[in-house]
Formats: sequence, structure tokens, C-alpha cells
Amino acid sequence: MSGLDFCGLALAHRVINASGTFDAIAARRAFGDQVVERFPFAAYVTKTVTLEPRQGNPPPRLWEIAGGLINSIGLPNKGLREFTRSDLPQLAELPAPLIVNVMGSTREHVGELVAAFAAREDVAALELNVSCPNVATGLEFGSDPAELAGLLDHVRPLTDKPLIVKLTPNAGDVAAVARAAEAAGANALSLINTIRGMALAPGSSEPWLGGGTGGVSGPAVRAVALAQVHSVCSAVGVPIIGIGGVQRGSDALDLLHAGTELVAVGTFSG
Amino acid sequence: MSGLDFCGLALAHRVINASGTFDAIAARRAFGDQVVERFPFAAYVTKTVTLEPRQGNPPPRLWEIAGGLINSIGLPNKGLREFTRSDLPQLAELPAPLIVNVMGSTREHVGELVAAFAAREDVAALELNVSCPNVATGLEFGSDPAELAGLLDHVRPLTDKPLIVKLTPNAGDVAAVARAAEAAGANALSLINTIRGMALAPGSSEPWLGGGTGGVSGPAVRAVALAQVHSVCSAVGVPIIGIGGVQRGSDALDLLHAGTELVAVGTFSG
Amino acid sequence: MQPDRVLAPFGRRMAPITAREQFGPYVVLRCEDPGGPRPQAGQFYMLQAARRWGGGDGERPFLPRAFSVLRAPPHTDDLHFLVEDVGPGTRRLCELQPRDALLLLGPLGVGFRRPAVGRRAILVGGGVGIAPLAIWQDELATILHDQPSASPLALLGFRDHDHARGSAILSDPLFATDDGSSGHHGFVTELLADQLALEGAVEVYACGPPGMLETVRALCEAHDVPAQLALESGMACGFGACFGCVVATRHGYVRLCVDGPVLDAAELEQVA
Amino acid sequence: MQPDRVLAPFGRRMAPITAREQFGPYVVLRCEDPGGPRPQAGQFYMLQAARRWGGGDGERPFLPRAFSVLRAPPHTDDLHFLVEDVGPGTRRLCELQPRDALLLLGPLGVGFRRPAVGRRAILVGGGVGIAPLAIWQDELATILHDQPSASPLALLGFRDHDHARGSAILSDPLFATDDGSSGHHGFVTELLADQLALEGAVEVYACGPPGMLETVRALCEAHDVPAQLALESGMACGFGACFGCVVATRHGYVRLCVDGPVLDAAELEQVA
Ligand SMILES: Cc1cc2nc3c(=O)[nH]c(=O)nc-3n(C[C@H](O)[C@H](O)[C@H](O)COP(=O)(O)OP(=O)(O)OC[C@H]3O[C@@H](n4cnc5c(N)ncnc54)[C@H](O)[C@@H]3O)c2cc1C
Ligand SMILES: Cc1cc2nc3c(=O)[nH]c(=O)nc-3n(C[C@H](O)[C@H](O)[C@H](O)COP(=O)(O)OP(=O)(O)OC[C@H]3O[C@@H](n4cnc5c(N)ncnc54)[C@H](O)[C@@H]3O)c2cc1C
Ligand SMILES: Cc1cc2nc3c(=O)[nH]c(=O)nc-3n(C[C@H](O)[C@H](O)[C@H](O)COP(=O)(O)O)c2cc1C
Ligand SMILES: Cc1cc2nc3c(=O)[nH]c(=O)nc-3n(C[C@H](O)[C@H](O)[C@H](O)COP(=O)(O)O)c2cc1C
Ligand code: FES
Ligand code: FES
Repeated sequence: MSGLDFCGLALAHRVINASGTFDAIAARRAFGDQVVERFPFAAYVTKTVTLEPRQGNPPPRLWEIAGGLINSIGLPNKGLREFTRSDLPQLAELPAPLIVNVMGSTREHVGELVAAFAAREDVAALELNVSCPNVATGLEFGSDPAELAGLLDHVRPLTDKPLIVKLTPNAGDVAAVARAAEAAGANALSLINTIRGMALAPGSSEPWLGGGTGGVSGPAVRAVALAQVHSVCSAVGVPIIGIGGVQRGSDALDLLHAGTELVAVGTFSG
Repeated sequence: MSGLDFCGLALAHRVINASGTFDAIAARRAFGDQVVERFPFAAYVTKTVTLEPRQGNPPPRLWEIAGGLINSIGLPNKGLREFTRSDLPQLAELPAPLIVNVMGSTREHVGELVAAFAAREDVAALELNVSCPNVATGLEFGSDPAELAGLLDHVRPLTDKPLIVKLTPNAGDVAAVARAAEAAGANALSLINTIRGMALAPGSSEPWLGGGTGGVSGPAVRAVALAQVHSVCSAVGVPIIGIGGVQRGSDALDLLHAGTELVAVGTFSG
Repeated sequence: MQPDRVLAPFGRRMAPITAREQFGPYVVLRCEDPGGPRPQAGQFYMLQAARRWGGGDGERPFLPRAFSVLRAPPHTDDLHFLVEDVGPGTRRLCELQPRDALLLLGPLGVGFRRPAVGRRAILVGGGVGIAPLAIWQDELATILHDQPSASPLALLGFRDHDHARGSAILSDPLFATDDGSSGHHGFVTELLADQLALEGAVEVYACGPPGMLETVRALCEAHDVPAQLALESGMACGFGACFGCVVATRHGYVRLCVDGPVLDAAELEQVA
Repeated sequence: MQPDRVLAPFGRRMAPITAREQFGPYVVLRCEDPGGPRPQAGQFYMLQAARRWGGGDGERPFLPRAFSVLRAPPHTDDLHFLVEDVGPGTRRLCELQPRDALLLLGPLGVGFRRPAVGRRAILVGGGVGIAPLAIWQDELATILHDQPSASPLALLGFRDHDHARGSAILSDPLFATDDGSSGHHGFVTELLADQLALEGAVEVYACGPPGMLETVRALCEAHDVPAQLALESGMACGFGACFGCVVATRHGYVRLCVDGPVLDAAELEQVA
């Protein structure tokens, strides 16, 4: 089987995991070393890492819908320091390049994260999760082209590693955001992240999810993902990682046919 | 059963149809006068009417997904003149107030449609479908607050009838668009219209739908609809018509609980 | 608030399945529809399983599916349908057994019109497209009971021997198989061409895959013979509401569910 | 491109159903899992029907569902599960018959720990929450075969007479029904309170609805008796990947699927 080159990373094939839905450390604990020996993904993307530890949202965090789910996990994670100390060495044992997904609510926070992982040899690339509002402007980094360009202007100089920008689908014109990311130096783009959704507790007017709203994923978002991926593939020249509702081989092929280099599996790999 | 007042329209209950999915004339032809005698909706919303006749998109126009469908119907209709001549008299026989849904690609076009129906006694209210790009600016009327305000500034003075603005879900910040519509004089808002989606012909990289992309509707969009409806209900004071994936009574109740005055049934009524 | 106003279309009703028969890969479902109007040949129903519609491949089906009425025996409430498993919706229907039920809506659309006086009917069916021809054969027999010489000719085409078991559904058909495993070796349209060469005063009634229908259309055009084609197209509502099922004709798009499914071949530039 | 890389989680496997039994509203499914590791009492599996998962109410289920292992008879490959129909997922599982199959993932999570030396086990189950107590009763019997006097006491609570048929699943239980239609009239926690008043050197193992578990927790706290509670929470992955199943403890959120489902009552401020 011939490999392929993705932004300088040598990958064995075109299928990777999506951030936050396949925890390789948990999987190894549950299923043993077969997880490493028969690792299914061509690269491993971590759950989002933030500067400080986060508890995540109050439960319930899951609501099931037709062909998918809404989650309001809220990005629980150990924070940069503890992630680097305890998780990174374990993840470095995986037989696939490591892509660390990071998020912050100021340019400086994201910059600190990028600089920290830029210094690590065991990290092959960074993915920026930009579905977070900028605490200074209130605008979501990922839904506004100018916000995103400003963020990338700040962090791009901090590393030579490939920067993958993970776009949010909750934008009026995703292609415009994609073009801004490319112009500001993103090496690749990934999409889609989850689509904002909500459920009420049965028979009540209270939100079911502890976080109020959540993000929709799974086969239910496949058609929307494909439309956004298709429009971004036509808008930019950098390689794209297609994400959204991949469950069968034909779903992955659809994203590749739409023009992506790689495909990531989220909900269905969990 | 006590009625209710919606922008001055006396309605028997809270459930109406969504534009374009229940053709009362076709239903009467297929199922007879029971359609009129046991009319299920508290008001009747027409399919979108444009100034000139439209053929609509080339087939295929439908693609089925998990719990829903993507359509690229492309707003075929007879155009203002023929609609007024042949359809309006038949629709006036329905035992429910008539809401005419209109769309145009310039302010002037929409203005002509609004003025024409303003003069008709058999029309109770107008719904503006603003999911169309302004041919002058290229921006979708419904995804940009300033575009929408400009459109309403133009058409608001042309009628005393209630103007309902039907918002598109394909916007970064639907609440901002909703606030702009309210400020510019909309009497009510309806949402969601379909979400942009796509499918490829099996095994190919060609779009399945004749229109390239289409709009996703049905239970598959329910969670996204509820999140948008909820956020718009908190953002504005005008009454809201909640639309999106209503199939069971509990789905309608969820939208009412989220704060809507009325609920419209689309795909499931077809 | 009246949640029960959230209704399925007018006239959708439950029809218990009374029998299930298999002809090679084809399943005949019989059901009882006591309330419903009796259908005409060429009309169709939107069907779904009353339970468990969904959860198949790709979490589908969601929409009901269109099926020609195969037979509607006079003086009964029975409706027969012919189903071939080609995807999640037909698979679910093929699984149904007596005591299960269908949800049905119909009869819908415009069926076949009688042949012009003096013209013999030739029925041309391909695969599962034989369905509307069975009831049409029944009806023509009634209409023409006093003119046995005008009795229609049925030409059927199937992929192979196994599919050709479906030929038992019509009376006295001639049939062809693509692989020659039974009947004429070749396409049913070859049988039609032979027949058109022999006999001019005919009217053709055809249903089958698009390629077959296009050949039928072109042959009939060449022989200046009128033809009525029962077409297929993806449908959502089945009664003219959604404009989802259009096909291109010489006069623009028409909704197949209300203006068809039977169209005059002369209306079509070609069958796409 | 390797479409077959689009895989379900490691270790998900097919387990044919070998038997189905009904106890009032509860269904016991037995299946064979020859490849899988043997479970411990209190562990669980993520289950789904191998076919037709989906298409129920609201087009669900989509995710697999968590089920405690009810029994795993030694020297066999058998796994038993107890299922109560409370929604689209459990409904589908309750429909399954021998010759159908489950897709299963497990055993998962952390089960019950042995009682401290000198403490007698009291098993307290409410409704379908009796499931993990059955295998625990089996295991304790083996562990304690040389100390028959320490044999655990099982206290079960059910809604009504019909549900109380589930009491036949454990050995020699005392039981209560909410409506008094059989057994003690009242809550199983009243039986527990009586017992705690009589006997101090006990360790409580409980599984049931949140309200019941909270009463158990508070009672055990008041009597300074250790308790292990098998909790429930909505799960997506079942193995620690998604962080969807967290419950609040005195030390913050823990993932019930890997840090539970059995938690020390002392860890919890209250059962929510
Ligand atoms: C008037 C009429 C009468 C008919 N009569 C009969 C009959 O008597 N007997 C019979 O067996 N059939 C009949 N059909 C055809 C039948 O309706 C279809 O075979 C059926 O709808 C297929 O559904 P499915 O779920 O099994 O397959 P699908 O998966 O829906 O596949 C069927 C075809 O639809 C397309 N398709 C595939 N995936 C999708 C998707 N996601 N969304 C949209 N399209 C898709 C492809 O072209 C595919 O080949 C009739 C159709 C019409 C319009
Ligand atoms: C560790 C563990 C062990 C278990 N062991 C057993 C067992 O042995 N036997 C047994 O019968 N059950 C057991 N359960 C419970 C079982 O997993 C649930 O009853 C099952 O998941 C319900 O699925 P459902 O589709 O039937 O019902 P659902 O419709 O999923 O409803 C179940 C509950 O989930 C909530 N809910 C409703 N709709 C939704 C939605 N759309 N999305 C998310 N939540 C919703 C509500 O609170 C509802 O009461 C166990 C649970 C856990 C966590
Ligand atoms: C439970 C869950 C947790 C997720 N966590 C993250 C995360 O930490 N960071 C991130 O960038 N995306 C996260 N996502 C989004 C996924 O990476 C992916 O973009 C999305 O789920 C769409 O793909 P899918 O339909 O295959 O699931 C999460 C999704 C789910 C369902
Ligand atoms: C086949 C079809 C045709 C539609 N045509 C129109 C239309 O002409 N004008 C319009 O404003 N919305 C149109 N819509 C959108 C619906 O009115 C509704 O906003 C959307 O389908 C979401 O509701 P649902 O999930 O209940 O279908 C159409 C939707 C469908 C499925
Ligand atoms: S199927 Fe809806 S118009 Fe024909
Ligand atoms: S269910 Fe996914 S972490 Fe527990």
C-alpha cells in the first residue's frame, strides 16, 4: 500500500479520526494493545486541549436524534501542562503521526498553546479549533473571516509545523472564512465541526442538555457537511480534511469525491 | 375551542403549513372536498410566488437522507399574474386566512409583489422568503442584517398587511438578522427554511440533484431548527412561527415551548 | 394547541396485508383497502410499512414509496402490489408478512387510456415494470370481452431465468431474458420491433427501466404508432404538492404524480 | 483509500441470541459470546440489534445502549441481559428472538467490589436495576461458599404485581411493591431501613432509579454503612472516549463508563 503526503506528514491512507470522539488512551485501556497494533487511523487527532484544565459542561451531555446526536460535552480536558506531562508520552506510542487540536478564547492563549506544541518533536501538526468566541470581541473566531485572519496572523509565526484550521459550520459563508484562513497561512482546513442544535427535556420548556445548546453530529449532518466541504474545496487550494457523518465507506468516498485529501470519522468511531 | 390572534389574523389553533410542501389545490384535486371541509391548518401559506413564472430546477429534485430529505425544487411557480388569476380564487375558498409567500431578487421585485397582494382582500398576510441572493449585491437578503433591513425599508411602506419574514438558517448569527427584521418593521418572523445540503450521485463525484445543492428538511433538521428558533425567540419581541422537522405533537410542543406563537408543518405534511 | 392537527396527508390509511407470494425475486403483497376508491390500471399508491419505516441502509427509508397497482380484483377490496428489493424501502416492504400492515395513499395519478378504435394493444414490460400491465391486461380483457381477436399481446423482458418467473403474473406473455436463460435471448424491445414490423394498427403500453422505455418510444415514433409510457421518478408527496417528481416533456416539466405516471410517448423528446 | 477503515470500535462483535424469556414486563435475552472476555458483576455491555437499529420512535435508536450483565454462567460463553421496554432502543431489543443477533461491546466499566471482611452484603434492587444484583448474588455465593451464614440478603422493589414477576430472577429475595399488590406494600428502601436498624455490619449494593439510590445513599450515610451504587447515565461510546456520561462526584465529574458504573456512595454528595 503506497502512502501519501499530507502537508509533509507521511500517511498510510486517507482516514483519520475527528477530534474528541476517539480517545486512544481510553480505548487502549478498554481494549488493550490491539488498539496500537491495529490502529485504524492514518493520523491521530487529540481531543481539544486548552491552556487551563476544564471540567466541561454539567450533565446531561448527550441527546440522541434521528441518525445522530447532540452533545454538550464542553471540551473537558486536563489543560496544556497535564496533557503534555501525562497524555503526550502515551499518544507518542501510537503508530501514526500526532495532530494536537487546541483552542483558546484570546489570540494570546492560542499562541501559547501553539508555541508549546511547536517545541515538541512528538507533535506532527496542530489543528486549531476556532469554534470559540473571542473573549475580547465576542465574535466567534471561526465564523468571521477577519477574526480568523487576525488569529492566524498572531499564531502563524510561532511554528513551522502544519497548521490545520478546523472550521465551524455555523457561519453564513464558510467559503469566505476558508479563503481568509488560507490567505493567512493555514496549511490545511478541516470541516465540519458540529452544528449548533438543541433539545428540550421531554414535555418541558427547559433545555435537556446541561450546556443549554449543543452540537449536532453523525449521519444527520452528512448532507450539510458535504455541501460545506464541496463549497470550501472549490474555494481554496490547500488540502481539506472532510468530516461529518461518515459511517460507511461510501460516505468517506463522497467526501473524497467532493475534493478532500483526507476524511475524518467522528461520532461513528466513538 | 377558543381562537387566537396572530398579527390581527383570527386563527382557530396554532398549527399552519409551511410554504411549498402542502399544495391545497393539488390536495383538493387528489382527495376531494374533504380537504376544504376538514382543513387541517389554521392558516394557509402558499408556495413561493415570484414576479415571473419559473420552471424550477432540472430533475432529480429529491434526495432522501436519514429522517429527512434534500430538495432542489427551485421554486417553480406560475408567476404573479397567473397565480393571481388562477390560484388565488381557489385558495380564497379555504376556510383559513391566506398568507402569500413571495420572493424576488431585487428590492423592486419584492416591492411589486408586496404591492400587488396588498391590494387583494383575499390575502390576509404576506410572508417574505428572503433566502435569495440580491442580484445587485450578491449577498443573500436573509443572511445579512443590513441587506434585510434595506429590503424591508423598501417594502414595509407598501402594505398595511402583516409582513412575516421567513429567515434562512444559513446565516452565522440568525438572531442578529431577526433583530434587524424586527427593527425594520416585520410583524412576525418564521424559521427555519431549509439548510443547505448536498448529495453526490452514488459512486460519482457529480451532484445528484439537478440544482447542484439543495435544502435539507424534515426530522433531520429538528434540533438545529429548535436551537435557532430558541435563540430568535429570546432576541425579538414579535411573534414567531416555528418550522423544522415537525412530525409529532411533541415536536410542535417543543417549538411552542421554545417561545413560538405558531408552528408550521413542512415535509411531513407533503 | 392541538398536537393531533399534525397530520399525515388526507386519506392515508392502514391496509392489513392478507397474503404474500414470491415469484423469483419479486414479491406480491396483497392487502385489503375497504374504504378506498378502486384504482384504474396505471394508477399508483404511495406505500410504507405501518411499523419500522426507517432504520435500513443509511437510516432510510423516510419517504413513502410509489407502487403501481398490480391488480385490484373486481368485487373485492383487495389491492395487489409487486415489489422488487432494490433499496431500503423496497427491502422493508418485501419483509412484510400477513398480519403486518401497509400505510397507503391512493389511488393516485393518471392511468392508461383505452386504445383507439381498431388498434390492438401491445403491452411491453421490463422487470418490475410488468406491474401496471397486469391490471391493464385484466381491464382490457373486460373491455374487449366481445372482441377476442383484439385481445392484447404481452411482451415481457427480464434479466435472467430467475427474474423471468415474474412472467407467470400475466396471462400468455411472450418473454425475453437478457442472458437467454429462458424465453427469447435478448431484449423485449426486439420482440416489439418484430411485432411492429408485422402489425401496424397497434397501440403500445410500456413500463420498465428508462433505457427500455426510450427504445420503445423511438421504435413507436419510427413506426408512427401511438404509445403510452408509465414512467418512474423519485416522489415525496405523490399528489402534486412538492414538485419533486417532475420529468421534462416537450411542454416543459410536468409532475409525474399528477400528470402521469402514464404519459403519451409523443409528449417526450426522450426518456431520460 | 480504504473504505473498510471506517470501523466500529475495537472489539464490537456479533452475538447470536439463543433464548428469550419473559418475566412480566422484563425480557431476558441470552446470547453467546465465545470470543469475549468474561464479565464481572456490575460490568456492562453496549448493545444494539445487529439489524434494524433505528426507525423507531423519532427515527431512533442511533447509539448503542448500556446494559448490565444479568448473568454470565461459569464454564459457558453465555451472557444474559435483562431489558425493560422504556423507549425505542429497549423496544427493539425486546423484540429480538432466537436467531436474531446482538452487536455487543464489553465487558466495560468497573463492577462491584467484595464486602469488607465481616460485613454481610445486602443487595437492594429497584425495577430493572435488579440486573447487576443477580450476577453479584451468584458471585457472592461462590466467594462465600464456605460461610453460608454470610449469604447475602436481596431486597427488591417493583412498581406492581406484574413487575414483581422479575423477583423470580434472584434467589430468595424479599420484595416490595409500590402499590402493595404483592410483597411488602411500600418502597424497597423501607425494607432496607428495617434491616439497617437490625444489623450494622453490612455492606450495601444497590441499583435502581435515582430516587431510590439517593434514599439508599442517605440511609447508609446515616447508619455509617458502606454502599456501592450502580448508577445510570446516557452513554455514547461506553469506553471513556466521549465524556458524555459524566456524573458529579465530590471530586468533580467522572465518566460513569470507565470510573463506574459502580461508585462508592461516599463519593457522591447526592444521586441526581
Ligand atoms: C409511479 C411509480 C410506480 C412504481 N411502481 C413500482 C412497482 O410496482 N413495483 C416496484 O418494485 N417498484 C415500483 N416503483 C419504483 C419504486 O418506487 C422504487 O423502486 C422505490 O422507491 C425504491 O425505494 P428503495 O428505498 O427500495 O430504493 P432507493 O435506495 O430509494 O433506490 C432506488 C433508486 O433511487 C435512487 N436513490 C438512491 N439513493 C437515493 C436517495 N438517498 N434519495 C433519493 N434517491 C435515491 C437511485 O437511483 C436508486 O437506484 C414505482 C415508481 C413510481 C414512480
Ligand atoms: C451502566 C448501565 C447499565 C444499565 N443496565 C440496564 C439493564 O440491565 N437493563 C435495562 O433495561 N436497562 C439498563 N440500563 C438503562 C438502559 O441503558 C436504558 O433504559 C436505555 O438506554 C434506554 O434506551 P431507549 O431507547 O429504550 O429509551 P430512551 O428514549 O433513550 O429513554 C430512556 C431515558 O433517556 C432519556 N431520553 C429520552 N429521549 C432521549 C433522547 N432523544 N436522547 C437522550 N436521552 C433521551 C430520558 O430520560 C428517558 O427516560 C443501564 C444503563 C446504564 C448506564
Ligand atoms: C462527543 C463529541 C465530542 C467532540 N469533541 C470535539 C473536540 O474536543 N474538539 C473538536 O474540534 N471537535 C470535537 N467534536 C466534533 C468532531 O470532531 C466532528 O467535527 C463532528 O462530530 C462531525 O463529525 P461526525 O459527524 O463524524 O461526528 C466532538 C464531537 C462529538 C460528537
Ligand atoms: C419540497 C419542499 C419545497 C419547499 N418550498 C418552499 C417554498 O416554495 N418557499 C419557502 O419559503 N419554503 C419552502 N420550503 C421550506 C419549508 O417551508 C420549510 O421551511 C422547511 O422544509 C422546514 O420545515 P420541515 O422540516 O417541516 O419541512 C420547501 C420545503 C420542501 C421540503
Ligand atoms: S411527488 Fe410531490 S409533486 Fe409529485
Ligand atoms: S460513554 Fe463515552 S465517555 Fe462514557
